Amino acid sequence: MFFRRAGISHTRYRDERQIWPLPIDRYTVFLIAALLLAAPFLIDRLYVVSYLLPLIIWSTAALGLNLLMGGAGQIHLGYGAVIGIGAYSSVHMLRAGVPFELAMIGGGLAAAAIGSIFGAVAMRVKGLYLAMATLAMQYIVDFVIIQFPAISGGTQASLPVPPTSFLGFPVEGDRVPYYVALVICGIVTLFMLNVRRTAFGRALAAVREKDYAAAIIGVDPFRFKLLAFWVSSFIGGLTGAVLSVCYYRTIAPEQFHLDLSIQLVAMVIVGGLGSVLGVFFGVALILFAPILLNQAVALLADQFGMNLPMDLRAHLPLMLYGGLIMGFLLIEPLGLAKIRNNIRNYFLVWPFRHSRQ
Amino acid sequence: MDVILLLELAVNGIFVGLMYALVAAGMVLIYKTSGIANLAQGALAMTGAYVVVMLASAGLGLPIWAAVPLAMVVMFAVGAGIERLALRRMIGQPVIMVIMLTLGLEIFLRGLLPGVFGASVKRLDIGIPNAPLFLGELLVSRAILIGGGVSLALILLSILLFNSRFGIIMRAVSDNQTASWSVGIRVERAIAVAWGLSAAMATTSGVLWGATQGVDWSLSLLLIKALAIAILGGLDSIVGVLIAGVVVGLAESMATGILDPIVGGGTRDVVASVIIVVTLLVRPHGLFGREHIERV
Amino acid sequence: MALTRRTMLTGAAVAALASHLPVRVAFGQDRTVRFAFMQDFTRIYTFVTSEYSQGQRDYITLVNGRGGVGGYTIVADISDHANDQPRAIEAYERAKAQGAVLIDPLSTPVARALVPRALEDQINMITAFSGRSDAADGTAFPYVLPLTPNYWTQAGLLIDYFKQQDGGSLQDKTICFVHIDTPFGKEPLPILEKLAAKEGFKFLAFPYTPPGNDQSAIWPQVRRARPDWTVFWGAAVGQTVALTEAVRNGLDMSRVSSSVWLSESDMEVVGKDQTVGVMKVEPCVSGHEPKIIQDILTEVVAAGKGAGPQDKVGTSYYNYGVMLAALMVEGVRRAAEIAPDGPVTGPWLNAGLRSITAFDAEGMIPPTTITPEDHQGGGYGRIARWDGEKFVPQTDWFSANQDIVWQEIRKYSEEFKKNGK
Amino acid sequence: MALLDVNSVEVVYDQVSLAVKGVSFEVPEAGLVALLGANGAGKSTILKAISGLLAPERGAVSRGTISFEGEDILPLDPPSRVRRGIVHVLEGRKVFEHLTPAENLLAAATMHSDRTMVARMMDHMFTLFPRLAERAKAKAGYLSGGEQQMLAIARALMTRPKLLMMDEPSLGLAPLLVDEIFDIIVRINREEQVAVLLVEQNAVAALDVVSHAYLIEQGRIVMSGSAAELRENPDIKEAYLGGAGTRVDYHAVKHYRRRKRWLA
Repeated sequence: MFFRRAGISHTRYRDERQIWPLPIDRYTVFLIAALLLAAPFLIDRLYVVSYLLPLIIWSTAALGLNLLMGGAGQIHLGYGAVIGIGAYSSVHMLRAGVPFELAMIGGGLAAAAIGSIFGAVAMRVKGLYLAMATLAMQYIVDFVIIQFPAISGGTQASLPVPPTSFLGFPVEGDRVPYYVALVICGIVTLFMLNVRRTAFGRALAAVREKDYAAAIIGVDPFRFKLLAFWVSSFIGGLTGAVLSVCYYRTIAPEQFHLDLSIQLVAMVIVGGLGSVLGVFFGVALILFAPILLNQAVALLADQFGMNLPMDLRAHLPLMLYGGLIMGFLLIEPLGLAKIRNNIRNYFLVWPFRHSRQ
Repeated sequence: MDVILLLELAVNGIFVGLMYALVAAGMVLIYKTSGIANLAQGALAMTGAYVVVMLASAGLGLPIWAAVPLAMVVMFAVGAGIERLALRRMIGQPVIMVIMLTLGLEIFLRGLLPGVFGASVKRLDIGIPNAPLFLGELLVSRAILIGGGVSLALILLSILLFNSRFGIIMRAVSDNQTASWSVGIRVERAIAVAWGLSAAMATTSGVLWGATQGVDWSLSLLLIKALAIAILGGLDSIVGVLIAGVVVGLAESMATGILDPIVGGGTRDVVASVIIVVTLLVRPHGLFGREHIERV
Repeated sequence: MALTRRTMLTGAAVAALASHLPVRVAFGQDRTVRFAFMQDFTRIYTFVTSEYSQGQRDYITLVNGRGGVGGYTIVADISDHANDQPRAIEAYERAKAQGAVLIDPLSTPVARALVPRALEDQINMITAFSGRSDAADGTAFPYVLPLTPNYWTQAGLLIDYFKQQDGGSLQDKTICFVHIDTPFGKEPLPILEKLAAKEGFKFLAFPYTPPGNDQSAIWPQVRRARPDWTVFWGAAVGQTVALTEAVRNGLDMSRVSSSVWLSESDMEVVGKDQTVGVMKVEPCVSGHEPKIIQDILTEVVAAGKGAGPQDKVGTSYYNYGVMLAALMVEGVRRAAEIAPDGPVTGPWLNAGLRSITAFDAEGMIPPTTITPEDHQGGGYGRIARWDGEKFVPQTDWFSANQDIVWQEIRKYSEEFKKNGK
Repeated sequence: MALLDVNSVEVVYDQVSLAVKGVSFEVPEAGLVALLGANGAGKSTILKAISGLLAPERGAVSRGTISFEGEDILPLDPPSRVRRGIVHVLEGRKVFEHLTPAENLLAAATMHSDRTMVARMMDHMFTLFPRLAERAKAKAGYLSGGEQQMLAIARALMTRPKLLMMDEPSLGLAPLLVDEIFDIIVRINREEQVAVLLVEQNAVAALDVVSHAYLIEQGRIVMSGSAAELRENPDIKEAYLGGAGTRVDYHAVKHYRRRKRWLA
């Protein structure tokens, strides 16, 4: 049943550099795309609305963050704030009557502008110090949103999203928001898959590996880091718009706090830095493990009549969740994408495990 | 704005800053040996405080002067055990993955302790009276004074530790683990000791903070402030942490006193953030962090 | 991009199966009413949730043990949303799919985020002591029901009590308000400012940064302002630290108060004897005296069906849980009176909840009347003081400053009506 | 009995790729032996297998034995191997950059509890390498390449080894310095009776000092012999020693192929 790479030998560089060099991969991608498109008609709305939709939106955001973290090697602990800027700018534009398509771009641009200002400031520092500088961005943006009622929406600090439409379809109910998010996610995914094959992607890789070495070969690290901040913040802002319109429908400052930033960083790392596919795995794990573990524990406790103390029963999923993150990293410290690759490579060369040199 | 108030805020700020610095010093201890930022430091403080509560009031009923040292011993073992069971297998792996592992540990501990010992806030009485203490017109809080003093003493002790022969080994390990192995340094043991000491220090912080706010999961939130102070100080410098702690404590206290009434909002975290960003712009490796030596 | 065809096929099969999992429970088959108690057991609200939930479940066990209400039995689904929005939305959608007609998120951010969904899906959302204060206006928020005095009312009650204590006038007095710097903490500000203008007292607000574990720079300022009254407004550690700092700064405890968020466990943490005199707003009777609590002790706890440790029965937050569960069950009773055969839907229960009249839970809560206009139930509460062992009521149930509160409620609900839909 | 005996060792990275394929060789007591070979031939991997430093790079010895003084050392962790007397000077020096030279030396003396002896050994190192004494206060990261190499050797000697393994000591150094380093290696070998296992690409320098050498190519030993024999081998001459004096007949295809194999 499994497939081999046997018989595929590339004769041109173009073939080798294809995104999906194996036909089976291409077919699988088409199949998954088709399944995602048909999902609202195939599966229960509960799974579309509260699993697939957040998976798609969070993946879009995590892809944007991965451009910065995996692509350019810049850690960012304020990505939640970037998404928040996008969300608040686009919702305010919508409330002012701007069409959603434009408000989405506007949110992206606002996030990109503010995000790259912070990026420029943070450019002097590296590694954990950069993490701290971006964390400071998170605090400053949080502060501004909370302290200015004009932004946060008054004493109630919640801003309802007015009804709107996307390319003529009213964004309401279960299906249209899903498709809007899917389209945006698809575009961002294709962009991320291709970016590594462009001069921009290669320049980023050079900057990531050693920025002063990159400078020597004529890649301006400052320019490309800034560009990476810009693009990544733009994607973040775009996601913020999608997130508020298609998923939250009412936005509040808590939705864009440090928790979101840490969650996204965790998704990218657990998935595998720099891996597009890994992002989806990471998002699925971090987003759904707590929910599913909760249901599993509740189910087990009910089915088998385990009389656990309430506190233990409530906290058991949290323990399992932490254990799961640790477990995956202990099994494969390079992330979920690497686990998949290991298994895939194992099958690709099976049963000649030492054949590839 | 009267002088007494400013003075009071300054004294409070400095001592609270010292208490934060103690949490940060535990992070530095681990960073200095293994080069990773331990995101479970706050959770370790929480764990330590839970252990003290269990040994003292709620559990075995030991007197507090016996419970705290005993808890520190227990936590030393816990810290070393964490290194043995989890971190050791990650040696040589990308740093960011190891940091992520500590975040997993943080989540795990935050589930384990409240799950097993109960989520409700627990009282931790270390016998410091709350009654106000006036020095002239100046009011200082005994708890903060004692907490800051204990923190200062422990931080000074760890500075001494780093200048000993064991300190040289720890620094060598943080510099290059493979090279340390190659000359016979027991890297794992050094890191395990660092984790143990760090967990014991975290216990002290957990007790000092838990005595004021009570013991529950929220003690793990100390992490964020500790991380900020550790990075401002330079991540691998205990002296840096000491100074950064005082600077941040002072600035936050002053901001609360002076800026809050003007702005009408809690400026504490923002002011601290701005200080950190500005400092990092001037000194990209924190106040006392070592530079990255780059040779092509 | 799946690993192999086999896993792909398995995956597809699993997905197909999963999509047919019995998430939907057929409506109206058996006579049950489904409540979804999706609450935060593991994050911000840990200080209250386990006791609150215990109270709710014990009361529902009591009711079901007596054969239900109006011919219906209550099913309560407990889940943990950890104050996290995606998890809360998942829990909400699951509850909706399972046919729940009422949700109780017990979290301000979650309640606020779920408002559009609850209104659209016509599911009754209980936002007791949380959520939007302006949801008291039933015309704007038909399916959002606080059922309890909101924060504006609580602030109004406190100021009125201070006024009574100071001989009917607060002219030239100083009132300090120490609050957590979040939307929840800032909420009473407009009411307090209005009352300051009306009553002529000097009003000073001191925000502290969440979570409030360090307030050492706040309270010296409060002490120096020489307040006649001090109100501290927060939750969890913010409350215990505020109390500790108040003690350390030598404030007169009998002139310090908080909202409904103060419990025996906070006193335990700070030191029971050090906080004698501190006040709180009480929305219901605490302790073991109410008849309902006695019934729970004999019929539920003694029968071994209690949902948690027995020593928690009768704590403030436990009784809040019982109070809310009693109001919800009363809603079911009224609904069953109006339409005995259902069908059990959101609007069915909504009609019941909005016709609760002078319900006092056998003396446990102030007589509460919910109308389609007023979801707050009249805004009754009382002030209680800590005597070292328990909270002792200082007043009878009373309501105060509702005119100003309602001005504010209308102001925001009008705005919501205009922009929200 | 040889001091070090490596017997058909195989090394696998990531549990998939085989980097060393059945290598056997030995180092006699106080001997001076070189492993020669091109980049990526697997020489460094062999050294790491002996010192136990494969694990951090996700490598493992999957087959074969390594014994030191007759004892199987594969089950031991790296620090225990150092305590047995094997020390490994890593490729690219790898001094502790943020420590001073003196601290570098001290850090390598963890196995000696006798403090006066440690102090004596440090003095000895500073006399052996006077340049280090001059820069004792600087951070090691700021030393020049040659000084760092000396520090790395001195640091290794602080462990009192019986076998000193050196990975590319001449890498990136000026020819004069290379000579100096090799002189030191010879002196250590003669005066202190420390066996040396040298890994080099610079075959000219290496074959001048060693007594015996092995040629490694793509993870296999393809030739071995005394230094003199190897120096005279026409293929070695052609490939590594600059082809001095011999003219190669390119029509001799067999010969060419054999030569090609090493160059690959």
